[in-house]
Amino acid sequence: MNTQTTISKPGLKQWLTSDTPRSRLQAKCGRAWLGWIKFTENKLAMIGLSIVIGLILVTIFAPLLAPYDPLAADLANRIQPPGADHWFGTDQLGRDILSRLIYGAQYTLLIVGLVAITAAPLGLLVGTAAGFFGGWVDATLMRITDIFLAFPKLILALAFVSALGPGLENAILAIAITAWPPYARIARAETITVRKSDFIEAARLQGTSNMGLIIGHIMPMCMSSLVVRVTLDMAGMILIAAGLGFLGLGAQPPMPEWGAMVSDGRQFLLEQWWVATVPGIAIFVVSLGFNLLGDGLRDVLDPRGGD
Amino acid sequence: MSAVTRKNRDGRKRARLISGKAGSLLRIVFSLAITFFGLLLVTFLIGRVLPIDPVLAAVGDRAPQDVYDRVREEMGLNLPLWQQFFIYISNVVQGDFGQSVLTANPVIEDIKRVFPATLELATLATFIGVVLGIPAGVFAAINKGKWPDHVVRVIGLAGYSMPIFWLGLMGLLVFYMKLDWVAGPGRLDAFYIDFIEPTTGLMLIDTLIEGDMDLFWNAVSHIILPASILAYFSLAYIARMTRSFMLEQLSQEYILTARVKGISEHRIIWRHALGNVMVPLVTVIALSYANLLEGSVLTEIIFAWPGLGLYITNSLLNADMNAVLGGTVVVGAVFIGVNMLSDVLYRLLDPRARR
Amino acid sequence: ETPKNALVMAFAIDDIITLDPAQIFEFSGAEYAGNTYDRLIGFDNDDVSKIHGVIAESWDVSEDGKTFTFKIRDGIKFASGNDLTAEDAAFSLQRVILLDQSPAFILGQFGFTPENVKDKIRAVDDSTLVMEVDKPYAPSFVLYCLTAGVGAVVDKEEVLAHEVDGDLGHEWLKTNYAGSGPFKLNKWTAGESLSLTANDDYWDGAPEMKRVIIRNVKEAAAQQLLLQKGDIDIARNLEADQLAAVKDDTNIKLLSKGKGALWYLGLSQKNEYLSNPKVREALKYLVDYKGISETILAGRSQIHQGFLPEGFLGAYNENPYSLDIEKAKSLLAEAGLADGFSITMDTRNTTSIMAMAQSIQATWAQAGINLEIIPGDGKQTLTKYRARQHDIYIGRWGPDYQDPHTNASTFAWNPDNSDDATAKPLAWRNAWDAGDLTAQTDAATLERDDAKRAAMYVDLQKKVLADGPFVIMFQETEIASMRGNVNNFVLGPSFDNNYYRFVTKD
Amino acid sequence: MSNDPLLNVKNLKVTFNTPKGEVNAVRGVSFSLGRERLGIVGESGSGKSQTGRAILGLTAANGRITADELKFHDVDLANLTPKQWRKVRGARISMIMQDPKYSLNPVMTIGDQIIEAYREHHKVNAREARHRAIDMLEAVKIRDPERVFNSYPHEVSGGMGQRVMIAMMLIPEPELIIADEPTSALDVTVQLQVMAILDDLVRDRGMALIFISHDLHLVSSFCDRVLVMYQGHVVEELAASALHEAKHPYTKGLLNCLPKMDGDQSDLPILEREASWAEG
Amino acid sequence: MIEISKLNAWFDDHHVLKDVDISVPANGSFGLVGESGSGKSTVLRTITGLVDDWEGNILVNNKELGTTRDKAFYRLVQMVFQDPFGSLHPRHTIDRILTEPVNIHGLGNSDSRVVEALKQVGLDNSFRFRYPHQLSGGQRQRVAIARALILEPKVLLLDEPTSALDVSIQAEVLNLLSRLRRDLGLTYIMVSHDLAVVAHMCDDIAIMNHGRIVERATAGQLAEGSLEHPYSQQLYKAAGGYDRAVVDSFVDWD
Ligand SMILES: Nc1ncnc2c1ncn2[C@@H]1O[C@H](COP(=O)(O)OP(=O)(O)OP(=O)(O)O)[C@@H](O)[C@H]1O
Ligand SMILES: Nc1ncnc2c1ncn2[C@@H]1O[C@H](COP(=O)(O)OP(=O)(O)OP(=O)(O)O)[C@@H](O)[C@H]1O
Ligand SMILES: [Mg+2]
Ligand SMILES: [Mg+2]
Repeated sequence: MNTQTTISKPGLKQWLTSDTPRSRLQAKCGRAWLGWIKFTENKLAMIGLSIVIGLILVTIFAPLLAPYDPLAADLANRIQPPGADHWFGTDQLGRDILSRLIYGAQYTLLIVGLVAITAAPLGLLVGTAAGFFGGWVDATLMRITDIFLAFPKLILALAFVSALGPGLENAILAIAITAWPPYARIARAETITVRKSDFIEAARLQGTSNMGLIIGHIMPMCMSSLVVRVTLDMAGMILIAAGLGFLGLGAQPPMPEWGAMVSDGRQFLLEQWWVATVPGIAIFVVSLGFNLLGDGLRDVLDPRGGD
Repeated sequence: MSAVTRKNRDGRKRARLISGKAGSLLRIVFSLAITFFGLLLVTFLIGRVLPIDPVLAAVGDRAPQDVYDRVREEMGLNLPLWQQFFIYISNVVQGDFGQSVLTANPVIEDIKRVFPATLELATLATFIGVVLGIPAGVFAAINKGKWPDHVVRVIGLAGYSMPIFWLGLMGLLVFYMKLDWVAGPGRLDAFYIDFIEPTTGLMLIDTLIEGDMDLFWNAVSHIILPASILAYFSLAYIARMTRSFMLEQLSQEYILTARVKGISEHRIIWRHALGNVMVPLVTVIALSYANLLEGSVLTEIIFAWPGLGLYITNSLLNADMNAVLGGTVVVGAVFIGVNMLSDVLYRLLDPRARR
Repeated sequence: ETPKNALVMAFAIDDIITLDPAQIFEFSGAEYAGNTYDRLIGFDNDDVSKIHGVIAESWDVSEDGKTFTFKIRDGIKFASGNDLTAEDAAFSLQRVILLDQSPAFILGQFGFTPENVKDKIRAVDDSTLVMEVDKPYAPSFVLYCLTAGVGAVVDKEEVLAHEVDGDLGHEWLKTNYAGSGPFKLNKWTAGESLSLTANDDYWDGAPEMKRVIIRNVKEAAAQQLLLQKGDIDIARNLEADQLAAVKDDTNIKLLSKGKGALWYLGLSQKNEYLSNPKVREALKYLVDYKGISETILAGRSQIHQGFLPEGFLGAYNENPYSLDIEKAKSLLAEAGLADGFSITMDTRNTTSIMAMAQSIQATWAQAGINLEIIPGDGKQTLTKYRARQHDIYIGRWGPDYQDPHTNASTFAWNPDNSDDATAKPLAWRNAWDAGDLTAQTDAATLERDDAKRAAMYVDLQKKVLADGPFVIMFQETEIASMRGNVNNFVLGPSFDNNYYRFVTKD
Repeated sequence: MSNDPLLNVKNLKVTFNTPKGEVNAVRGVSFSLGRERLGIVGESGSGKSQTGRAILGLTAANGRITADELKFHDVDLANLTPKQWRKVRGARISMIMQDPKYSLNPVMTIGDQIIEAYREHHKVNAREARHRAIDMLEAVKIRDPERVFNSYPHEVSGGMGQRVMIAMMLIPEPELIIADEPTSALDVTVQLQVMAILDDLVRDRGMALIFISHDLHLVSSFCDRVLVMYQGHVVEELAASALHEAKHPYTKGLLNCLPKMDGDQSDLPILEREASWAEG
Repeated sequence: MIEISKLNAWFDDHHVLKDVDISVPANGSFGLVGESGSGKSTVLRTITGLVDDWEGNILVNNKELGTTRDKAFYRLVQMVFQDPFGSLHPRHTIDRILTEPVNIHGLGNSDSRVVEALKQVGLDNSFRFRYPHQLSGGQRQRVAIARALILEPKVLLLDEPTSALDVSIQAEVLNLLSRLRRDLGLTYIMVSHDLAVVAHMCDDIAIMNHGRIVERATAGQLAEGSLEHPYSQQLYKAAGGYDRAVVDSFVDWD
């Protein structure tokens, strides 16, 4: 029915929405297109996407957008309240908070991006392997997961940062190391529910190898719950990074990392609230964005949902 | 041509025999032992790779070299690694976690002191989180896509994304300083500190044992703010999970059956659906409780709350490895204990899991 | 509101690791010992050159300067009820040497060893204590060392009653009390609180505060709230911005006192750039002393560039360096580094140090020096510093006792600059071969004429200032913020001399 | 069989709003029902279940019901408040679901679930209710009712579960039972046994029954009257005994395409659908 | 083509198959009927190697099967599952589902093979890039059959291939299966609980109860209803529709 209305407009759109794609490429594009259409119907997800795209754009165009040098200290002008010169005020060294916020976007992006591409796949791999093979593989992997899970998280992160030396990259690595066990558990639970299902056995009967089953058949089933969980955790990751910053082991000064900005500003919170609050709100907005995006993505990733 | 014969059938039988009741207990004990051993090993290794000199905590920066060398030897740091580990493990097995350099106390004593503080806070926080989070999640689920859903979600998320030190200080500023609703940092007003002999270490209970209601209310007014702030985090998570479990349950067939019976919507949601939601939810709650029991360093710093998180962190930053190891073992034990508890509850709540 | 007869304080006391005066070497620990144990002698907080007797009524120094005889005051009782005698004093000093804990060297440097200490320090009778040092040191040197925490007198009988395996009661005293001071220990809960009760029989007058409760509050903002709310009487760790906030509060007053601690940059001579004298000089022109002192440290420091803090014998109080970027640039150009260079600085992650470091970072950038700050927790940066693995270390150095030798022996003294040296003063940590200064420092300890001795130290300071690997920036000022009704809280030049005993409340 | 109609349905339509547009699940179904056993057959997706659910007001939230008339006795089912619905559901009209595995609450005992159905509509004390429930379990030929009463759904077999379901739905003594494929999840022989129980109870208590199934053969051997549905329309209505006289090509096609026991391996006749059927 | 003798299988302690003997000639079609849980599926799953704990002899194409199955085996024997909703991966398109076996076995030409396979089961190209949930039950089952056929096997194991389907669609699928057997010379073992379906499709039939084959019959015998075992007779009667009197004569076989 929907397609009928679009047929009148020939060209790319028709090619994309064709009921009988002639090639895999066309089908893929068409599917992406439909996914996109479905995604755009989800207003909240679109808001989330705009926030995330906004973050990316700010990262790219930081030098153009920032009114001041984010590192230029000016002790005479420290802790100015928000005003015409400094929209969000200045910090304890007289640096423009807006500019620091803009330059800091890249670190936020880096933190969530890196953790997402390290912890999630690691957890996914461990969890699916454990769930799939069962037996001693499961026992071993789950014991290791338990050890990491039962370990005080901040201690683990602290220890890693201390061992590797402070700095944002190491903080990120440390966060990833503490973040993967829950993902492994989710993936394992999901794997156990599907591993005996007919479609997995059917695939096995096609001669698919174990690796093939895990990667091609089991992992996609874990994706949606994982995506949701990861996006839900993103705020937490920024905050753990901030917590490490609070303990002095996160971003290196004068890096305008948002979490570090909040933790630096806490000293002035009672009198000069904006120093900590402005970056705090930025973290909130971005994690809101990732969350909404994650919920939207789940709907698209799961082709069963919605129709 | 040889037929497939059932291999090692007796072997399997025997394996199955061990998997009886005693066997499963044995397996649990074994896997616990492995987990603890792993925890100890990892902690121990952390202690070794940490670029912090453990002797410094004991002698300070300005000690002369000979004192430094003597203390280093006393601490056993000149022995080979495996030997240090072995000594440590054999002490732990005998229940001796050694002495903390920082507090001059046996680690066990320290933990007896700091863990109840964390336990009290975490338990209250989880309680608040559960009492508010579940209804919020249910409320969001039955109003899916409408504004109550969004409100719950955004408020929850805000709880999730504001750094705890921000929330903590703001909470103090507003509720302690401006409104005077709650008491300030610490577990009791400072001049009450000596009035109470720790029996359980849980201030709320000790004050009751003492029978002093003033002290009790003082303790309540001290704990309520940090507990609420910690609760905000678990609340956000619990509400969210409740919402999604609830949505899943509400689309199940048995809900339809209940409707057919003419049961009130109220009962359908709170008895039928929630009864099923609780099954996966106990695991979620247990996990968030276990996480709180690790102690939240940042909350503890801001509220001058002498808890486990601060203790372990501080010990780690001073490379006071006995304390860190002891703390880790406790956290690990708590974690495993809470998990087992959640398993028990799970079985209790889900008849399918019994047997 | 706090009770009239109790003093409630918020103070970061989690550095206390022991309560045994023979071991205490931390700031808050020193403050505890200062209020609970008496020493043989003490000095006037406002003029440290005035040394007076405490437990010792009077003392004599022999002609050859090697024998000190103390006359012990009568009628002093320990908290246990035991009488304090010369034997207790002798035991206390011997114990320091025998236990050989961190601060033991303060006495040990006078030639006492575990083998000879029982002969060299002895009670002749109940009221006479004799101490023999190995060289004719400047008497002020010896006496100042006795005013330090190691000079605290412990109750021999009580301590030995708790002796285990010949530890002279050390294990017990770590968490217990055996003194005669104006306050006695009620309870110490590590990382949580320290509570003291008044010694109503104190020989020099009972304190008015019957209880002193110190709660460990690490977060400065929390201290501020507690103070403004009146839940505590004194907040000890407010930082610049909190101080600015409470200044306007009419219920709160501030008390400040110059302390002995110095803020400095240690420049490792193992670094090719920093070993160049021109670079060292340039860096001394590249600190915004005034800006940092007025904003970041606002009120909690004064600019001070000599290695002896103001108030010490022989302190050199001129501050020749100030921020001068052009001058620094030309010096760098002379050093062949007109384009600058890159270097790292290990920095403790406390708010003030971090802010200082960032200010320095910004200033250096103007001269083309790219400074990378490596933040770390205290012990971590310190470990690296002590292992000589840093380029630059931004640190704080507090004197161990009130004699100039304490700082001279670390800033200007380095007998062996090799990696496996046994003595590791700050000069060694920065791999600086102090050359002649080592001998001059040693000589100064033997100069018995105070005026001449002072001149020697001024000379040493000038030399270190000109050529040393230290950019000494500030001398710390301690500020206690207290409720308006609290009077007579005493801050001294060191933490040993912060006294609670005179406090009264309106 | 009395002839005053219990239920009158005229031009019932059920429309779903989906992201892909409207789905007309039921497009104008009319029938009236006395105290009889009415079968509704049709292929999957023909709107059988939705018809049954519409009568009980259980259409999913995205669905809309319209009808010229939807009356149960004189109760207008099209306009009931939630409160009024509760008086009708269970007490007067009830429904037996297809799969006992999913239709019983897994965390409540069977007894509780039955009692709950009873006590919602009868003010009796717990002991009395328990008594009634055990009687009812006996009535559905459960051999050990006490044990089953205290069991959880996963502890009983499929056939047993379906009997429990029947007991639960009949205990408040409704006048009309809608059974939506009540046996298709069961084994052939068990299937017949369960149907026999249902048959007895409905007969004894004088209830009306709507039996939904896709198995024409089974329905005709069990019911009095059969409605044949195709794409939301009733294409034919016939007396069960007159099945072999069916006129509509759809009905005939359905009958023909069943394999026979005669061992004939030749191709089965295939239902050739015609667009005109869907017009009603 | 398939010779099974003395097949026993266990799930833990549960003895699920007891001395099952089956023999199917090439291009033959063998039917297995029985109540739920009698072990029908287990026979098929043991052949395809999805059951670990078994003993006995299984010969396929005159080759004795051991405990593991190699790739070549899967080119020879394929299986169609009962539930068309569960046997297709919900996140894979039909194209991917069909392409995968082609790639695994390196047959090449996946594009044309997929189109060909779809055509064989009567699906046009418009289905190729859909997801399983976008197909009806019958269409899904056709896809499942196409997947089995794409490796050009000689033996097809059919586990209740139509029990989840409408009668009208069942007819289509059954016709399709008959046609494929004729055209491609396939050998079938077909499991069902519906006697009529088996009677229609198979030459030889075995009736299972509690892991044992209780009776064997030819299609002809079945048509006449000349079955001996009381359980078989009960099954036969049940196939005749609802009859109150007949139901009363049933006994439970628990
Ligand atoms: N919530 C819903 N949203 C959209 N469409 C729906 C919804 N529920 C049912 N439908 C559609 O309504 C139509 C009729 O469904 P119904 O369940 O009545 O079929 P049925 O005859 O019972 O089929 P079956 O034999 O498979 O149970 C189907 O096409 C179905 O897809
Ligand atoms: N994975 C398994 N683990 C344990 N028991 C199993 C497993 N699969 C099957 N069984 C048991 O083996 C027996 C035979 O099962 P099987 O699936 O072969 O029966 P079936 O005849 O195919 O039944 P249906 O008609 O219900 O498909 C049953 O009692 C069943 O409970
Ligand atoms: Mg239906
Ligand atoms: Mg089966």
